[in-house]
Amino acid sequence: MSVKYFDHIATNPMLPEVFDAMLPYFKEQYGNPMSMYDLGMKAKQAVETAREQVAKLINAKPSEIIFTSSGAESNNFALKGMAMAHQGSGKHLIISMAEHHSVLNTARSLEKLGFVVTYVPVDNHGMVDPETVKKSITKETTVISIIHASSEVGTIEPIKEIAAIAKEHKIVLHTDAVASAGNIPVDVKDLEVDALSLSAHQFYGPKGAAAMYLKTGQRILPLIYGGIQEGGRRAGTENVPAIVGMGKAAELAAADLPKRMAHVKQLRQRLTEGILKIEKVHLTGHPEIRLPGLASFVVEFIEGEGMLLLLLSKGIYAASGSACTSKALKASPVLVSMGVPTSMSHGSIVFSLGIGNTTEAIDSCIEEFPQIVKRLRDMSPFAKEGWGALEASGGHKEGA
Amino acid sequence: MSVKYFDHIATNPMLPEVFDAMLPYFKEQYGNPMSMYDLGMKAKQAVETAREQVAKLINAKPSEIIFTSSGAESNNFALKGMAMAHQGSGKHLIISMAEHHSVLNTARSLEKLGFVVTYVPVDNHGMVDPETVKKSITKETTVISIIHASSEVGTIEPIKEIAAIAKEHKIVLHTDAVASAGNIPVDVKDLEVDALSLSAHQFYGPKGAAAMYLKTGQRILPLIYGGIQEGGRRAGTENVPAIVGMGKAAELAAADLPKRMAHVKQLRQRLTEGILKIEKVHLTGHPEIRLPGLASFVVEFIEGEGMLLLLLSKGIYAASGSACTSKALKASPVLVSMGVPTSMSHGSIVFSLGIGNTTEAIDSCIEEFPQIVKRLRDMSPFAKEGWGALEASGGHKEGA
Amino acid sequence: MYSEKLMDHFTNPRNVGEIADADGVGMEGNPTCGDAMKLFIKVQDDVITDAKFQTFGCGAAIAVSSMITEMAKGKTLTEALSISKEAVADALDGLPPQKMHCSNLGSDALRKAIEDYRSRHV
Amino acid sequence: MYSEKLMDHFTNPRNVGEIADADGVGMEGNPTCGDAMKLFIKVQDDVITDAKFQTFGCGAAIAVSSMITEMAKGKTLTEALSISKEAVADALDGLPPQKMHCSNLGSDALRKAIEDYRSRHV
Ligand SMILES: Cc1ncc(COP(=O)(O)O)c(C=O)c1O
Ligand SMILES: Cc1ncc(COP(=O)(O)O)c(C=O)c1O
Repeated sequence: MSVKYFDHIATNPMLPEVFDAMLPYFKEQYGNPMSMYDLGMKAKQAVETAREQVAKLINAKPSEIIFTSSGAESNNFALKGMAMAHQGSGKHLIISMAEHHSVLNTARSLEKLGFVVTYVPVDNHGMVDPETVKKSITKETTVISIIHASSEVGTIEPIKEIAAIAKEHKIVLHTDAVASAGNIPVDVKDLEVDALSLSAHQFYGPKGAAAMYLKTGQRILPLIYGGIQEGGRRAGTENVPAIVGMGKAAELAAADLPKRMAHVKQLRQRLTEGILKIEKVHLTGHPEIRLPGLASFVVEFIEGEGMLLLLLSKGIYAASGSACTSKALKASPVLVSMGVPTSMSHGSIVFSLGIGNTTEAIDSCIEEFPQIVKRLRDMSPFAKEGWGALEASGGHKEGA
Repeated sequence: MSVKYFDHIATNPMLPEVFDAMLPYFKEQYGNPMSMYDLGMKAKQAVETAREQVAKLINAKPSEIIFTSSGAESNNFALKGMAMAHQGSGKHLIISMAEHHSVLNTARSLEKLGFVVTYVPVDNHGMVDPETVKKSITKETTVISIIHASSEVGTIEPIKEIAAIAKEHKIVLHTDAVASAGNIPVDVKDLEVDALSLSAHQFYGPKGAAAMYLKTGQRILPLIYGGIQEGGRRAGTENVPAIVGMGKAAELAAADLPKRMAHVKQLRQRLTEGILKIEKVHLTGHPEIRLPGLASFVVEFIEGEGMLLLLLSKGIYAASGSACTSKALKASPVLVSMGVPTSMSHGSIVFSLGIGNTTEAIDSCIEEFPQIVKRLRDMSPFAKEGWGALEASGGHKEGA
Repeated sequence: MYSEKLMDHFTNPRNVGEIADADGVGMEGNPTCGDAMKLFIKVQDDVITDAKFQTFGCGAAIAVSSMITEMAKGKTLTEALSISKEAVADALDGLPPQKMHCSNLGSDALRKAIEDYRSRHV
Repeated sequence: MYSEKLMDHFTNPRNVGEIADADGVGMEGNPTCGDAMKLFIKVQDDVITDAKFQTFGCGAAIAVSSMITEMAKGKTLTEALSISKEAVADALDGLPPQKMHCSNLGSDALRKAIEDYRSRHV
């Protein structure tokens, strides 16, 4: 059974070129970039080359790139580091209901430190309304953090419009571009953001390497204090091979972006069409303004994990935002904010496509999926009579 | 010219077995450990195996190991996370003057958040006196963090004694064992610490993987918020290959520890004897209670960087705690606390030996080093007349 | 994550469906929580002669449903009432910690079906 | 980190030593800061005919010392006074940013040596 990996949003297989680029830094070039001798300098140069490659991917200056260990770290660093740096001017932050846990939970942790956070809702396409952001601004607002593209529903947020508002109010803007950078064009000059997170394993680079773009002149407090690595902004011995791999992956992504996008977009459209033929299945997220490779749905009357398990039995790897599969056992905040009823949100299914996927793989998914849905619906108490079938727990219908 | 790498405290070359263990997780096993399917589960299992291996190295339970990205991150996480978790009971912390930057600067950042920090001095062997720690305790003290072994002067601190004091006062104790774990026996049960940091690249493991031991039941706030990785205590997609490599390195270290220690100790003693034959060269740190592979000195009348550069020209890699080489351009706090005059501290030179070093390499260092010292002293204005030669800047001696 | 036995009960669930003329029906959970189970029983001489289920929920919830109906069949009502959630989990060779609540679903739905039967046959 | 030229001046420093009968001696820096330089000059008809140095300091400090003595030789005192720290750094094909202060050391020591000469020859 051939593997159909449609979970690129969880992580990506690394490209062979990326691994090859990393290889020397595991073995001969093991130096610490902080050491002044040749071994250290070669490691340092490799890190600096990677910095240039990553900068180029997002149209930043190399000095504006700070390497971290994960997208989650970049998000924590950006939101907390800027909130703390600006706390003299105010303690109000704005984020959206479409944020990744690593932004959402950082915001919550800041609430415990006395910050006030406004969580702006999204519309039924998962889109943040810049006007709502604008209305949420108070004299105390210092930082806005809005996701660039949702990893759950694919919607690309109007960052540029939000940036204009932020600028007007002299508020710094961070965007979590972990799901987008390397997969669609991300240009920090065009977006006019002050900070941006990206993660290598989302664009065929290694795990353990990520970055934060911080615009020249922007103030931030470190998340990890210590030595003077990354210009004193992020301590810890650099993970040289992973950073080198991230650089290479960025270079390859920059070169191949249009081709990659066209490939996954055409597959996604094919898959979406196929899947929407099933009754009571709804696309989630914006129909057009979305990540090209991400097809996300809710399937009524059944639950996501069951779908995933049966898909797996056919060699198909997907994801779900359902509470059961989230391991945190909580309904996805973005689906809730979009107005998807909680009951329906449990039927979330997300296929995230990658450059290695083929039309055949998509077609086999289109063939298998309706049968899987049928099988689970045949077991569901709701499929025949709808969601009303079992209204109040404990009650039962007459005539049984 | 053969390379004589005596800077194992900066970083270690990875063992081939470690790299081999990592290899599959770069390629076929690219899954995200959070994913429920086989690919994810294999990654998860690999992470859990590594957790057991690391736990075993320090006699902890696997559930007490939290993976991080660097020793610096572990130190920040431990000190800040525990200080914040306990701030309801008090805001006084105790650290020593022998701490690594990643503890020292985290403590300083906590001062800005309203914490009060006592920096206990060390004696002229770089040793913390448990009595001084005891005397520094106030009703407000919640966390003590003392380095296990200094990476600059090699001294192994009396953590067990300090732990007894901490326990008596119901204060949590963290120790930075980055320089020691994997190189000498580190047993958390024996040390009776509540938290401990260790880093893979210090024991022939990969960069980008480190860990924090946190005793069952100990409270901590995350440094990186987000998903539920590491039991919700450290978010971010796991760097699976690096974690696997850390596990393997821990396993190998645990098995080989006595052999490795004997090897480097004998080399260190040979080197120390050779080097102390030079006039006006002093051993720094404790003569006996020290890291077996670390030989550290101050050489009077000359500066560390010059020594490093000339050593390099002979293929010898070493380090210095001199201000000039620190890149932060500050005198080493531990040398200052030990009572080494600042002028002399600039002559710091540190040789940290590893399992790949040979007697021949040591002998060639013993042969070259005196000539290097002589060459630099011949240039120094102090060598002939001593430190007094140029007392006040701008003044000059009569009779010139 | 799941045992082979559990996967077997998920992939080939026993006793799926409705019993049109059930003697007792129990419902537990609700779609908002992500788990809902409807359990039907036929009872003769105080013994459960048939049991069927309809379940909305994760793999564990479906496997638990399958297992509890299997366990209930042939048991007296009193015996059936004493089937603990641990027993169901054990019968599936264990449940992951975060799925333990699913085993409640089964025993609670069964209890409600029995209560429903009894309330109709007092 | 260092240019080849700088490394050459560090490894083969020119004009190391004392001038026993120097006409001017300038000292700059101090051992506590990690850099200290002693610069000796011989002067004839307002021209520096010889220059030597003794330096305690990093590679950059030693190379700067070597370079400034080379640059000073043959210059009139006025010309020598106008040797800027940038000129010294440039002559070494640049200095890393964190080492730029080392170039001060050279020009300051030279200035002091010239002042010393002048104070003795007023
Ligand atoms: C004692 C000590 N603590 C902390 C660290 C920082 O660890 P890492 O290099 O993994 O960031 C080091 C680094 O060598 C160290 O020696
Ligand atoms: C939108 C978004 N933000 C942040 C993250 C976290 O990044 P990482 O997995 O590198 O920790 C992810 C992970 O997939 C993501 O999709």
